[in-house]
Amino acid sequence: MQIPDYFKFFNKTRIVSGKKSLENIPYELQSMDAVKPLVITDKRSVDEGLVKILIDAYGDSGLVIGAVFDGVTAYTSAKTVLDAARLFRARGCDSIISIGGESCAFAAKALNLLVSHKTEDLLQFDSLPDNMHLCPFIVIPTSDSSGRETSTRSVIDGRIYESDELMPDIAVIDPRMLKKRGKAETILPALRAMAEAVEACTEDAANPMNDSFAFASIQLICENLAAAVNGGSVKSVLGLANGIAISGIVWSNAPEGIGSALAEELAVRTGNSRELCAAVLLPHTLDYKLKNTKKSVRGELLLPVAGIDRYCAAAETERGLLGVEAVFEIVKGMNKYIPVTLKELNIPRYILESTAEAVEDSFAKQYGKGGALMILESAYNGERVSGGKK
Amino acid sequence: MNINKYPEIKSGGKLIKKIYVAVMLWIVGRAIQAASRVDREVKEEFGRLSDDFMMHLHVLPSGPGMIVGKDKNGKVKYMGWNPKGKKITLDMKVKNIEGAMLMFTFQESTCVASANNRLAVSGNVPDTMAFIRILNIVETYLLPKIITSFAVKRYPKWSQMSPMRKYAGRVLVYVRTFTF
Amino acid sequence: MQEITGTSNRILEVNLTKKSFSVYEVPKEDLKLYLGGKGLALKMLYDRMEPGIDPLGEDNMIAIHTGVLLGTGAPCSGRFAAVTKSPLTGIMTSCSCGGAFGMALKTSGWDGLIVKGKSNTPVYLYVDSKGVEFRDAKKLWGMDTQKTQEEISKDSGGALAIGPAGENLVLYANVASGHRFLGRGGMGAVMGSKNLKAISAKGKEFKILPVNQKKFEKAKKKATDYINGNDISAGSYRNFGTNANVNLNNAGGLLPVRNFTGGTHGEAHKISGEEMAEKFKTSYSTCKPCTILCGHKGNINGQMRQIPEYETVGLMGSNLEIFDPVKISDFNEICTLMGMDTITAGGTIAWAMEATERGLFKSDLKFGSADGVCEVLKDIAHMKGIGKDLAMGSRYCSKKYGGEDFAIQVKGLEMAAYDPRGAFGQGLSYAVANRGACHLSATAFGLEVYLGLMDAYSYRSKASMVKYQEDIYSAINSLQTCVFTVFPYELETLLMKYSPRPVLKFMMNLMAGVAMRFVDVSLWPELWSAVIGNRLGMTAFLRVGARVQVLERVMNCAEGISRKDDTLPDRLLNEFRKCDSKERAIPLEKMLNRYYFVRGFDKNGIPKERTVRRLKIKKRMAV
Amino acid sequence: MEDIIITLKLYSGLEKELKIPDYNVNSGVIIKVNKGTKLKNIIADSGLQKLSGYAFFSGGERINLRTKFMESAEISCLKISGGG
Repeated sequence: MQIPDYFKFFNKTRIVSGKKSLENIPYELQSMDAVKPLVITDKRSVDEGLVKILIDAYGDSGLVIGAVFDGVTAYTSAKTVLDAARLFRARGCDSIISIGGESCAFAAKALNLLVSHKTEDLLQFDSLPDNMHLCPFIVIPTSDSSGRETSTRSVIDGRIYESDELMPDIAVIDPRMLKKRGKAETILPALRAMAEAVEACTEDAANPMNDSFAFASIQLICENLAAAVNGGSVKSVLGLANGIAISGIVWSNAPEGIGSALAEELAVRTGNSRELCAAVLLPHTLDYKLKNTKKSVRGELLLPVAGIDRYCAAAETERGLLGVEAVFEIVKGMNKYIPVTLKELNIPRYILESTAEAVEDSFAKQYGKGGALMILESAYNGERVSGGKK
Repeated sequence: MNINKYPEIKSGGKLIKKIYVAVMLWIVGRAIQAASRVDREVKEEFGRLSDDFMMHLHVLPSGPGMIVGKDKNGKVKYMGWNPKGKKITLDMKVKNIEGAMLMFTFQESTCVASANNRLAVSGNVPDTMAFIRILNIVETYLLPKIITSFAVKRYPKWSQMSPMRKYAGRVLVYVRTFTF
Repeated sequence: MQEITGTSNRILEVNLTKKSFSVYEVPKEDLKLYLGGKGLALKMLYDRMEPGIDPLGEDNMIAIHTGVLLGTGAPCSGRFAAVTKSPLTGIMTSCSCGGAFGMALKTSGWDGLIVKGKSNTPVYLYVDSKGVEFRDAKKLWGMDTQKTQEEISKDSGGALAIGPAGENLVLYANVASGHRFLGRGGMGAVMGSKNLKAISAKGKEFKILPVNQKKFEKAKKKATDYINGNDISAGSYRNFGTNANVNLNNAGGLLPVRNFTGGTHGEAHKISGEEMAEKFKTSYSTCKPCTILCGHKGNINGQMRQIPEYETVGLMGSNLEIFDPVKISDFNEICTLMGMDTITAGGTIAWAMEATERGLFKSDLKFGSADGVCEVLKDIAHMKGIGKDLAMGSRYCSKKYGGEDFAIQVKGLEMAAYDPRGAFGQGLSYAVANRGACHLSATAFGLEVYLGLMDAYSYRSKASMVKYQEDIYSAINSLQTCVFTVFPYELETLLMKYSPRPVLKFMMNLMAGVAMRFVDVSLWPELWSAVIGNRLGMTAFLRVGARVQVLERVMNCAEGISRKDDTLPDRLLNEFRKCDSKERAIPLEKMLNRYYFVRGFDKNGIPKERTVRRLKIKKRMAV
Repeated sequence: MEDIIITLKLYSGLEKELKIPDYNVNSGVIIKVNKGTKLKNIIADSGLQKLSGYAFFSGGERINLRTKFMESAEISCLKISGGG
């Protein structure tokens, strides 16, 4: 285990996963002395009947659901949060439940900020103090969620609000909420979560606590991904959902890596989804780190990705390389369902150059001058990063 | 955005499930009282418990419940469902009606249920352990083998419970449970 | 005065880096398949340009093609087409313009012009029958579009010029020819990036004669009668110009008000064509030659100015809640002199006003108040202060400052002045238009709301209607004639004029694809084949439109466009106009699936191999 | 049958064509008709026969000559145009 000379790790979310876990929500809310939650969700979750399942699970609890606000859209804007806040006050709610993907969780976190501070202006929260008394907040991940629900960050109108308090109190993962999705829609959130977990544990400043969460997340995803995509058995889908939820916690405790910065910038410039960019760039970022950075890639990565037998069979020095190859195998293995090279996405060259330029300066020390561009170029045609030590 | 487009939602009731659990609790309660007279092992278990032992197993928030405890002269009695006027020493709460349903349709044994934090118990641990042993024995009496093997961690082998004792006990318990 | 019968098919290829030019002879095959104008210009770029090049880089090219009808005197044929890769949207943009440059270039003996490379010093081109002269433009650099044209048109019949906005690479700078423009997509910035200030052509050296004079005269007479007989072209346009749409859109709930939140406004009649005609005593000021006469000029504050077109009035007037025609005309003048597209400028300023209102963006712009807008427009043109960001368009600003849900643009191009929530077919047309949110790709609102032949709030058979209109508009832009001829040439034909309205409505609502095949569009190909000589039937004419549309889509897909880009901004999908009490949402996904099927694209919006082959679009030649 | 108020707003230079004395743009022509009459009859009653070739809008939607009016409404009559 790698121990940096200073690290901090914080996780506020209690994960309740498994059969009939939704039924615990009334009890859990009452133990946090809250009786009237506001449900924040989007149209897709309502149409799929997820809200109906929650209402059934609420049966006989004697409690009341303040309201179901389904106005959240893919791009969360301050207006939606203000509407939800007005509804929250009108109904006299005291806690928040978010059902759905990333945008619902972001809206719910921002709502929590607004109602706990009794204000209408979201922009005053640029720097968040740590001892805010926020309302109890429960997240219910669905198959659209890609990990950011259980993180400390909320993005409203493109502005980032980050504080440890924003983490949900409880993440309830119930198989009934994980509806079947198309193959690509199942793969992409999982690969993005894995990208964040892999990046967190291959950072120089990776700490043992975050590593254990990261390895758990990677292992859950790698083992269950193939099964979830083909068969979609309940156990594998549940395992995948847990892996994705944990990756949110890992992502909050790790510094931003070059992979996720490049993916973010590329998604903004080309309009592709963040999950797709992160998935395509993951193996190439690792490959570059293996060959061109001093610390290279640590051997322990091979264990969660490829399993115990391949880990033991590999020689000590080979493990870093084999770990990267295993990640290549997993991501490139999905080329039947999702595009795995930037060439397939037809991304023009000048956009690659301007993306690399935008990300370069903040990572130059660690990855060298042309690092970002080399990663993008090798991701363009899908081969391994050329040059550097083998 | 008008407010009344998002109405308040009252939580519906689950009446049938509540009735089913109430009936099951009533049967088990009286069966415990019957078994304490019929079965030697149950009598010993209750003997070890304190004199003012009073156990209340009920479903939150306002679901059905049962109370079993020792009355003044130490006899184990089923004391209905209303906890008023009784000093409860062991309070076992099932968190929600669905959890109770899982337990009483025997999809989850008592031990698995408590492991899946379906139960919230307040009272000392030895009493709880004793009560669970009693419950297992009573279930062995009440139900045929196939069902009970779900409900109990390990079905007692013939050596622990001779066939004669089991079948005789079963008849006696049924008789006592359903005769007032 | 020499003569050209039909077309000369000679294209000038100008290389600014080497300051050289060569002549390219258009092969007969391409002329038959792409007719000319937008179609041929697009094909020439398809053969020469690699995908993935930087729009503001040296490898980007501008292809101008005058089209076959220009110079023959056919009605409304005074227009030419230009195509380039847009810096604003990163995909192909094709514009058409009615300025004098087209006539000058055609009568100098050239059918078109391709500009590539980049000159290291400011330069302008002078074209005559012999070829191209590269003249120094250092003293022209910094002049506005009108002054530049005065300066260089002493010895030329017509010129193209960019203003300061083009020089400073404002992403939506346009190119002026007289007071008409190659408006959208930032063609001015592409010329600016090449240090090309202007192109002027001597003109009046050749006379263009159609091959079959008799057939041409007959077709021309028929066309003129149709135009003068139709009450849209002869009534609304001739009297009130394009601003005749203001009251119509206001009544139909299509008018953009306060950054597309409302569909109507009580004071909208103040900026309508009728009131402006009275107030400013307008007279004609149009492309030459034109029979419809939709352009007007008027006396505004003692100055003879071009009356702003409907798009400017919609986007810089009602969309900013400004209902004073004089103020709108001031904005229009600044955009004309600086050389900027008024639609994108209006859309971006509307975004800035709302973002300021919500605290996401720092500026003193406010809805309803015109002060500050003129200064901001000038700052944009000179990249000063907040103008530096606003010059990149509302997509870039919303990604940088937040507020992507109310940046009303598709694929980076700001939306024109029709609110798609009042005409669902128009929503689909905006989503799939090759250029971005452009209303001239298919005017679905014309059929749905103006003529009322289709139910505006249903998705049924809208996909085939949009496909048909896209084909016909692309075909018309490849003859190169004015798209306003659609109404006279189609509605005045016997079948459409005398068939009872309920039958038309029934056919259009249930089976638009089939119904539209009966529309008689023979007049355009008649004019074209009269000039060229070889036959062009109606179906072949429509096939050219389909070929041009699919070719443009193929080139866009090579830049990364797919289904993820064929969408509408969040506001138009999830919020409702204030005037729409029934809160009806646009069923975009349903219409999109149907459109891809009808167009022959796959589920992800990429043209299928079979479609491309059947339309005879060859694989890209090795460049 | 109770009466309802119909406000007819004329655009596209219509008021000049129909020679309506001192037509006020904001208030339009006010007519009282009984409930449930069709647009066709409203126009006939108010003496504006020549309106057949025009487009009629009410409440942001296009209406045709057979539309019935149940409550007071404002109708805009305009010549159609072609976009631009």
